[in-house]
Amino acid sequence: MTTTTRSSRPVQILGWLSAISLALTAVMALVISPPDVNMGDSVRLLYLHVPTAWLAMYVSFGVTTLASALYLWKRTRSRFWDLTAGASAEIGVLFLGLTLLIGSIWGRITWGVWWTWDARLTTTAVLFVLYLGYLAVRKVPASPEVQARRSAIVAVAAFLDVPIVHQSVEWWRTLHQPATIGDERRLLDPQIHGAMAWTLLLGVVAFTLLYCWLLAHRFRLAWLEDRLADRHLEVAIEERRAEAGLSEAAEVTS
Amino acid sequence: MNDAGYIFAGYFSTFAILAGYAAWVIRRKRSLSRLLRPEDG
Amino acid sequence: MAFAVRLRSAVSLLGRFPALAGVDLDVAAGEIVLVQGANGAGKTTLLRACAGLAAFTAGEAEVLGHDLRKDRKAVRRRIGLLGHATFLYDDLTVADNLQFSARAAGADPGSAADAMARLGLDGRLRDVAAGRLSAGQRRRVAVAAVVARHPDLWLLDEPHAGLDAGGRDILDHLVRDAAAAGATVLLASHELDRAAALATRTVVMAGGQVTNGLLTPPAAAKEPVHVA
Amino acid sequence: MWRDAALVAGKDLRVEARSRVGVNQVVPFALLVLIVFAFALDSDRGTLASVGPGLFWVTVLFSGLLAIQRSFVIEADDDARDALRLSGLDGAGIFLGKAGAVAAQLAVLEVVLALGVVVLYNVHLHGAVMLLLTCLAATVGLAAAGTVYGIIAAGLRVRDTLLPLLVLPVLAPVLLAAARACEAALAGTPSEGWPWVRLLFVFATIYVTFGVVAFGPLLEEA
Repeated sequence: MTTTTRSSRPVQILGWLSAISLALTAVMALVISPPDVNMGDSVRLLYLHVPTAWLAMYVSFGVTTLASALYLWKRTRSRFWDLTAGASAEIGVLFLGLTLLIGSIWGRITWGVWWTWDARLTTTAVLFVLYLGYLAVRKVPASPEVQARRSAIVAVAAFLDVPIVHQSVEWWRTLHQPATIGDERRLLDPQIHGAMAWTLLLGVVAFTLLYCWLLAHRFRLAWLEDRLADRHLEVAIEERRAEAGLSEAAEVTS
Repeated sequence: MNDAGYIFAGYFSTFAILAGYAAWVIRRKRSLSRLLRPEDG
Repeated sequence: MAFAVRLRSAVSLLGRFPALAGVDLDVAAGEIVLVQGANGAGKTTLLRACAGLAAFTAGEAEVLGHDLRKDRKAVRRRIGLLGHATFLYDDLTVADNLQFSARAAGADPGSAADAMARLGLDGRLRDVAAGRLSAGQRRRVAVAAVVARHPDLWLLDEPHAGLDAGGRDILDHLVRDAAAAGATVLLASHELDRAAALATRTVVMAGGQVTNGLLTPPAAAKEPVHVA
Repeated sequence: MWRDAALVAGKDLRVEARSRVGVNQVVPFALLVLIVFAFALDSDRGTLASVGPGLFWVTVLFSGLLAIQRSFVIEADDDARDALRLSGLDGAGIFLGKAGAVAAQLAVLEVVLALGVVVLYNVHLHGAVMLLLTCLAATVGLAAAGTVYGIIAAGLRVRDTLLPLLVLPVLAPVLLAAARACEAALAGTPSEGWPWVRLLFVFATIYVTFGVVAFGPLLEEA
């Protein structure tokens, strides 16, 4: 890879595609699609809510888990996977934060409260904190290998917890409170209005493109940071060797 | 449109946050690229 | 020749600082090697890295026949490190501390009592909590904890510091006995007269490297240093 | 592995027995929390009895955090990992030993706390089998997950804040499940409680296994 300032061609195209599709989604969601029979106009928020949730929980954290596992497996161990895991988790946390924000506004409109201990809200919140913890671990300074291995193990541990969190919260709510009405799951029902389904589909595509574009850039940023650290290390080793007056013996290959 | 305030606030904040994040990543990336470039070619 | 320690261009980082910046060092089994050098030359990191506490991130590092870059655990039971910290549990008695140290290393239970006897700890101090000991007494217990492990490689970082005259004599005696029995000793000390008298060879460290660490002629030392 | 585990657990418990930090500080702290809750929630006994199981497990959770932090603070150096690594003990053994010692301390604490809840909150104990199984599984799960994150945080300057951040979301299902299972047992509706008990056992199994596998690598990293 070279370190030119501009992105590569495919990434640029990806950027434009995601920008266009996001704009289209906004137009479809806010102007073209009709209000829902039950939910009214608040359904328009779900065109953001559902895609960000899907991308954060399944795609972003899925990629983080997979990349972490690949890092831990000796045969495929490489810095590439570690950087990918970190970049993807950061975007995932961002998207999940947006999911909570939009969900909260939607809840304010629909239920009259900003927050309710609904099963999925609770799971999402726990997941959000779980991966915030993962990002915190990544920020603890250490040598690169140590940091990578530690982060990968934390990512796998977090992933193991997800089904348990999900199951426990699901039971908790179904045992103690009737299921919420106006569930957004209904949106995925094929019977719903055509324009609504298309808008939702477009939203998912748009956010997926955006995720890929952000991931490419965020990965590259992490890779550059890594390179810079390596560069500093090479300099530090040369300086250290010079302390002993042995610098000419140090044929440092970089 | 009912609840237009909430809905527009939701859309606005979402896109603002995403744009802010993307701008942060790209700005930082560019400055690092410039730092690294002299020896990398 | 059987090497207890064999390092080639070995690099070890403290955080992002290269404490060891390409060390070449051979230590044959049974040697007592004194590592000399100014403060900050890398002596402590060298000993810690040989004990597997600091990682070697580049170069070759072989200790007691194991590649430390691949497996740092393998050598631990066969190593005794006397560092700046004493690694004692303040709430446990001297006897319990030594017992734990010996059993963790897989040494037989009698060796703890034996070590106490050799360092003169088997009297009143035996049942005193380590946290109540004076600094000098703690050092003695720390030495005993190393002795109780029957290590094949002794890594002694400033072992004489903080010991009284009697303790120093005992320590020197123990080190000579161990080397005579085939153990290897790597020793960093500022008490040069005493340490030089004890050592069979002296190497010098500066800038995270060892200037005269190789036993073989310099042909092998021509290898380039690999970094990162 | 088992030999090393017994050695570490024995050592940790002996340190606790000698230092009496648990008896002198953690147990009074836990009882104090029960009393503080009573102040905060209006000492109307009906309220306290109904939220008793939840308060009990919140208290256990926070005391558990203290126990885990302490489990690594007692290691004989500033960097707890140095002493453990130098000992030459097997990573899985150290994990089982430390988690076992934490679990044993928590079990004692739970007995004291249970007495506190019965006396102070006027809770009547029912469904002893379910209560015991819940305590067993929840304690093992808490100790195992906590110990895994304890070693990650040990030796870091930020450990006191990092550990709760990492471990509390992971333990959220344990808190939820244990509180619900106890509620079901006390209410005499065991059929509602068994799924929770099963979930606790699954959690404990997963994290004990994970700890046995991952503790070695986590300990080794410099």
